[in-house]
Amino acid sequence: MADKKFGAYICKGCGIGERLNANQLASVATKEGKMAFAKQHDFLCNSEGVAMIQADINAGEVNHLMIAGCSKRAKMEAFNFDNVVMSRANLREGVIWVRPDTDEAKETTQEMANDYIRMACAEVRYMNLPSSSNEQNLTGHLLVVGGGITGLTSALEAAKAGYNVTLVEKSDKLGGVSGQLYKRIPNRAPFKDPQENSVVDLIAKVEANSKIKVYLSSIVAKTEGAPGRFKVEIAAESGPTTTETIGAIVQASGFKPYDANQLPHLGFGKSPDVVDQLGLELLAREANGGAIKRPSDGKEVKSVVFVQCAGQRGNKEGYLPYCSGHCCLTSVKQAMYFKDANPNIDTAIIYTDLRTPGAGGEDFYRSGQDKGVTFTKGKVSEVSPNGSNLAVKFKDLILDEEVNLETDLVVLATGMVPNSGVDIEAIPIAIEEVEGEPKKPVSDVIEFPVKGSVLNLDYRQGADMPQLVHGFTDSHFICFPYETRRTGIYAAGPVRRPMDGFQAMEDATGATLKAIQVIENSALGRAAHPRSGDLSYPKFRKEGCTQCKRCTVECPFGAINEDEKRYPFFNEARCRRCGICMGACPVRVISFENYSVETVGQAIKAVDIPDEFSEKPRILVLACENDAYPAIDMAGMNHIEYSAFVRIIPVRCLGSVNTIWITDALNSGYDGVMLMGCRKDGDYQCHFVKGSELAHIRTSKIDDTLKGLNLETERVQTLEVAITDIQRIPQLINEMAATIEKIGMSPFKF
Amino acid sequence: MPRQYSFYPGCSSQKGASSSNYQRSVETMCSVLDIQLNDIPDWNCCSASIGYSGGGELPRIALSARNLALSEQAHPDQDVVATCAACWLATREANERLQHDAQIMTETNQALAEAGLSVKANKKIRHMVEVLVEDIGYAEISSKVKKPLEGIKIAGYVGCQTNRPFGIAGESFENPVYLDNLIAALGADPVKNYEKKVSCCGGALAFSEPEKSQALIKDILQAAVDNGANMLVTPCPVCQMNTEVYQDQINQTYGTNFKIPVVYYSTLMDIAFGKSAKEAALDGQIIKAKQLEDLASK
Amino acid sequence: MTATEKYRNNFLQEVIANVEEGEWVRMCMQCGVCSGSCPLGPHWEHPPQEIFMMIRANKRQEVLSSSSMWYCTSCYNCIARCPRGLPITHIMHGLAHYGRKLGVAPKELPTIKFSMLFWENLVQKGRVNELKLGLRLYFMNGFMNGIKTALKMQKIGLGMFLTKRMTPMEMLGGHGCKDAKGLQAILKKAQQIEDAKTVKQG
Amino acid sequence: MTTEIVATNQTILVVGGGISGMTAAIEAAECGKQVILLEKNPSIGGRVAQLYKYFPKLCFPTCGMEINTRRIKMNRNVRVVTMAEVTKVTGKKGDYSVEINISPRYVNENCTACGDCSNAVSGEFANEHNYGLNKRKGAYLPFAMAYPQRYVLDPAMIGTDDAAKAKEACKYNAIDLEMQAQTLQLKVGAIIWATGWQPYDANKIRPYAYDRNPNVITSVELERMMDPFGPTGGKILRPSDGKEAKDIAFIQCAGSRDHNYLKHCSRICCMASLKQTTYLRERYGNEGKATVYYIDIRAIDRFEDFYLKVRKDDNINFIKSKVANITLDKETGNPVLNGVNTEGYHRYSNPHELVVLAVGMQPSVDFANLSIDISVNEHGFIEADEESGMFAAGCAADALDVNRAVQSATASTLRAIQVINQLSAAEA
Repeated sequence: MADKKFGAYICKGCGIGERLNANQLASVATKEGKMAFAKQHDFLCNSEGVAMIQADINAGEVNHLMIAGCSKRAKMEAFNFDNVVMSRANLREGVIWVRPDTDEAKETTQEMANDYIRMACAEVRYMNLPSSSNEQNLTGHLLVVGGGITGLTSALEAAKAGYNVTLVEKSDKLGGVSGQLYKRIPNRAPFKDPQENSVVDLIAKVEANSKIKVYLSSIVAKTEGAPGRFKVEIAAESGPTTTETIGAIVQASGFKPYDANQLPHLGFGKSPDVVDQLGLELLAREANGGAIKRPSDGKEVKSVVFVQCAGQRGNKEGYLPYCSGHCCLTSVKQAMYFKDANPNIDTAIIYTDLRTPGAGGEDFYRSGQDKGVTFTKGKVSEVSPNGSNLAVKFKDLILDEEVNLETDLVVLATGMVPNSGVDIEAIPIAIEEVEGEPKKPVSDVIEFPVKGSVLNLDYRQGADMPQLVHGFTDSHFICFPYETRRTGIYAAGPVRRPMDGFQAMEDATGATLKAIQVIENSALGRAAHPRSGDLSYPKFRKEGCTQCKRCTVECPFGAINEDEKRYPFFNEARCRRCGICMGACPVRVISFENYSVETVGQAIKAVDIPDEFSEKPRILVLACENDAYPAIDMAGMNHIEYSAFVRIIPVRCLGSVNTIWITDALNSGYDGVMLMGCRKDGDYQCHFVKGSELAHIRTSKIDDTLKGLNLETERVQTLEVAITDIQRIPQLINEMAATIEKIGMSPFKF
Repeated sequence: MPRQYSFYPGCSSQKGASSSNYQRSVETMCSVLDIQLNDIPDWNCCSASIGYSGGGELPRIALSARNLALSEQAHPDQDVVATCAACWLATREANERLQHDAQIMTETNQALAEAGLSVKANKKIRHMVEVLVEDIGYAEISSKVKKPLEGIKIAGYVGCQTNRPFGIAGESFENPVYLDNLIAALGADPVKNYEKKVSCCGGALAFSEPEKSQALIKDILQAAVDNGANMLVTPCPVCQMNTEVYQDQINQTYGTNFKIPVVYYSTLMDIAFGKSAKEAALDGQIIKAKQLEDLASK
Repeated sequence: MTATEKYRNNFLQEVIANVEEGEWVRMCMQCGVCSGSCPLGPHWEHPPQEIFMMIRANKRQEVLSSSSMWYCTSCYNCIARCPRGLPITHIMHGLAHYGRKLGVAPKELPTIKFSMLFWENLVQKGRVNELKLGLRLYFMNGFMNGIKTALKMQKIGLGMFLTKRMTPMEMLGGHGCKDAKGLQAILKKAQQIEDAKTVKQG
Repeated sequence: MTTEIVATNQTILVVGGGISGMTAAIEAAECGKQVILLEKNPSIGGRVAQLYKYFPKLCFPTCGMEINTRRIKMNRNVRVVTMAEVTKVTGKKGDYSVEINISPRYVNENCTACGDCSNAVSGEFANEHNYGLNKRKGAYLPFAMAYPQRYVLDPAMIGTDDAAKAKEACKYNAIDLEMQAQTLQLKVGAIIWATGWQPYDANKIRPYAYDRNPNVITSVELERMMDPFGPTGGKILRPSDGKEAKDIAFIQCAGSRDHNYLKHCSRICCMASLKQTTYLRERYGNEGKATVYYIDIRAIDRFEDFYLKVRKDDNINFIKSKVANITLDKETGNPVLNGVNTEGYHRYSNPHELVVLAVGMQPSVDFANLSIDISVNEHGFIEADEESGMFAAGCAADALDVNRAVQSATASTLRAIQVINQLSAAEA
């Protein structure tokens, strides 16, 4: 880009003009902030004001803008200019709306505003327009791992949208578990009867589709690269391996049924007439609408008992702690297999909570009752062979009595166990160098394919996606179900969360959209969620790097590998632009063009620090821009006052905070520093998963630094706040101000 | 031209029977409102909701079907109207089963054929209150008021069977307000949100399970008294009888001292319409409705 | 009941075939709103929702011989509130009738006696004769009890006489349909048709 | 002033600006597609903007809302049109003509959200954002996070002195009292219906006396009460006497699974109530007491973890029972719940300080009564249709929790994109 041309625009609207001395602000911008000019405007965000700025840009007057007015969260659409960099000084929500309109307050309020001008000017001076990494290239080609109902759906939906698909299935045929079902739970009104199993058509459609290439009896032996340029090795059981270039990956590796042999007290293994739900599907397929016969002696089943939650929803040893979600509906469906063939067959479903949610679920339950299926709230304690029959011992919770009943067949509604591959958190890959030997990159150390791995990622942080709970590779975010921690790789179906076939199809369709989206965006160098569209990415100075590996280890998204010389290798399209690597780097060689150690560091230094005796302390707040900063903004909108001594800087994530900023701040005379990030525990709310947690760990070490400087440890606080802490944050700020008043001003003022 | 209805009086309304006073007050009311009730010739008992021990589904439906058949013969174009809640309910239930169940319709007609009858079940079965609310309307009723029942606080006791399962159109099962509206239309002061408005008095079980039923009746009376009611008004003979005649026994059992009149809406209307105590059948009150007698004699 | 009979649908099938509105029993989801809504509920040994469960558990004897259904006051609260739309009042009447018909219903229950009296009384003349019904009711538990009840009811009886809401004339003939014969024929036929439909058990 | 909207058969129309609609719109836009997002209210956000916390994480909906609004603000492919409703749709897959009505906001894009108009007026109106639990000014920003960040004038205020005062107070000529309702015709290629849900009208559930007993409230009302900026400043206060309620009953299936009201199961209510039981501990520590009256606890899949956690809390009791009715204890004003615990037949008559009805989910739009050719099941939810270019997202498709609604929205986005891509492929 041509040489930097700085210009300041100061809005006087919304009371800024009345409450502050705009001329003073302007002169601060030009004299101290080194802006070439500072234009004042009564109403900068209206079409005329915006047109003025655009005209300056077009005329080549300015390409680095400092806009002073409302918060950077306000009027984003208006102040949205191409090919320039911009910083914004928050004088409305950040100054006049949080300060009383009184004469005594006037001076400190003006000082506050002046500082924000200084900070914004400093920031923009050190910002650059993100330049392309030239790494991107478009590969409109999806890899789908798994040929069950989820994978088949994903492949078809992607093809329908015009993308090529490679589908890899480890077994010798498509269809997965769903393919083994006799019929399916209905997904259309009136939700009364089991529905024909459509997986067959699905398979036919996939096989007929010219955009879809299927590999059977094959696995993904190695995956390297990044969205838009994955190199995937597909190894066939028979030996040959193929390598394909892939844009994005949908992991539809499905589940395996819970091993019912762990339930001897429920008779499994003791009698062939105790089957699990999949076992019953087999019997139903054999009967094919006729009388279902029991395995032991081929006798037509006249009575059947379904035991819900078998080996599930319990903390017993070997039980699955979760509910598999589909089993109630599946048992209703299976009871119908019997009732539809012969209404006189006795079918009892023993449940504790009948879980048939939604419109279709409840209709199907009602239809089951209508067909004469008996539903009993009870707890089964034992199933045992009794002569040619089975004895079921259970407590009927409604009639409040222990019951022993005999039946021909027992079906155990057991749960789903996800095929998530290796648990990378459980077995961290050991790559510590052996004495004397030369350092090796990960890929040389690890043997691919890794035993039990689904994706065989050649990633610094392990071969598969991180798991969340109970072995599922789910997203932790309620509002962002597809946010995996491996950009461009999306889990779908029961590997993500227990679900039935139709939910899996819906899920596959959603995951496929995200895969397509990442392909389109990585091709333009645009970041994926949550900083969607961000064009900046980490630039690093190799010379300074000490190969400490902090960045490669701490990146929550496994974006950074190590090259053959053990230097970090940044994969742009895997990067989420959170800046956690920048915060991690002890030698500060990692930065973004528009967000760097300098942009923030200089803004901190730009603040005017009054001398020790002024009784005007300065408190620096580094606030997460996703939660803490919006909360502070809303405090402004609600006109909640807080100390005039505070100076707030939004950061991409608390994890991007480099401790140098804190030590610099203290050295340059700040009296206190507050770091505000998101909740960090198991229910973390950090949008970058580990950022807040890492920041807490890093700053926990700051105490020594403080002691070294002879400063009280209270001067630096690391806090968890939420976006709803609109009242709490001002309190925290004021408490900090009070603390400073108590322990006195910092001696480091020059 | 008076409004004409085919009328099903029911056993308890007969001369010398437990709600004969209801019958008399209704006749007076109808004369004022220009309603003509044409008795179903040779009507029979509907078995109320207690005959079920002896009578199964079909015989019980047949009972009401006979009345319907006779009504269709005598007054083919007229809706059937009943004043007794049980009569109305049993007849309407039978009517709807006949309409919605072809098999029951055929079987019932087979049975009726024994007496040379047949039923179509093609008319509405209505309670007198429906006639008042839907055909006459509160406005016309209040326009007929000569002696507003000022200063009398009345608890509208709707009870069960005029309210569930059918009820009066537009009313809710839990808090129907038509009696309150009627009371207001007559210039009296209805008890708002009377808690026991739709509670059960025990119905026919007042005979067979007196203690259990009287416990329910006690609560109904107590709630009315607590709300400062001077009297109860009801649209149902069983409710009326149960809440009126057992007050002495309840007082003995529970040490209470209830002596609160329970009148029919029709009696109330007659007095408001300026009719005499006799025409309003006030002489039928076991617990005298003093305020109404005074008003009548003014 | 043997283990092989438990939770079999035999009794449910019987109820569906022979009991008024019996086919609805299978639709109950055990929410208990009926049991909670019943005015005489506290006197029910088994509330409706439990009776439905017992039917599905094949507890024929316990259900048909239960006194519970006989405490139904026909208030229709259960019907009004049942989320599954079960005509519970009618099912209770139906079960009561069926149990009585099979002779397994508890003998000494006042409501059964009263209900039978009522029916016989109406069948006789086509209309209910309140006085006879009343008196027979008082004496249904034997003469001495009858006197007691009669005395207890004396005051009420008096009140009714005085207000002409009960008349001694009823003792001699009293009300009735002209065509009682025809009515009886109708009822006889209806009974035949119903009996013919009843599926024999055991 | 009339709204100019550019749309072609390459455009995707998303109807409804709740979490599902926002997701569908932004996901499509971030795939490079042109999107128009319609919202009938003055700001987007929908029901989730009225929630205090999400289950099972107990995190705050505004957190995700902030990210999504930022994505929308920065993405030029999305055009947000508020106070707009679809009145007619004709045409076919790939070629729809849509008629939309836009109600006047009386505030134009000059608005800086400075709040001067609001300060100038005095008249107050029921606050719909708080389900009418309190009042708001006639010139207002629906809530702090509202987007567009632009004030609104209540139509009932037009023609009053307040309206004049508001106009007077605005320095930026943002208030236009002459603004008229307008009808627009749009051409679009695909339509995503994300019209969402509304809480079932608790007045209709007569046995629970919501219409008669002030201390019977709904689950959505409790969410508003918990908001520190809500109608009770974050306190759980009894409407009857303003006392803090510490013993609270939760009634499940209030309007759901019931042929008298909604036949379907609304899915979310069990988890919503389990979530709300934790509010008591949050506010009162050990003094809070919750009782959940349920038929089946439907905490499916991973939600089971949350259920087990709640079950462990001794202050939270579970009773398997559909409550028969609610009466009033006149002395204390306590609602009294009457019914039978069907696990072994135990009668109860339990007084509680406050009752929360877990009200059901009803589709917001009655498609049966719109002139739109779309197949709807008996519960009012949209049925999938291979042939159509119209797709349901979120609670327009079924009763769904937020997570599933977003999944559904993301899936419907791909379906819409397929229509557009097939079209451009054919045209190319």
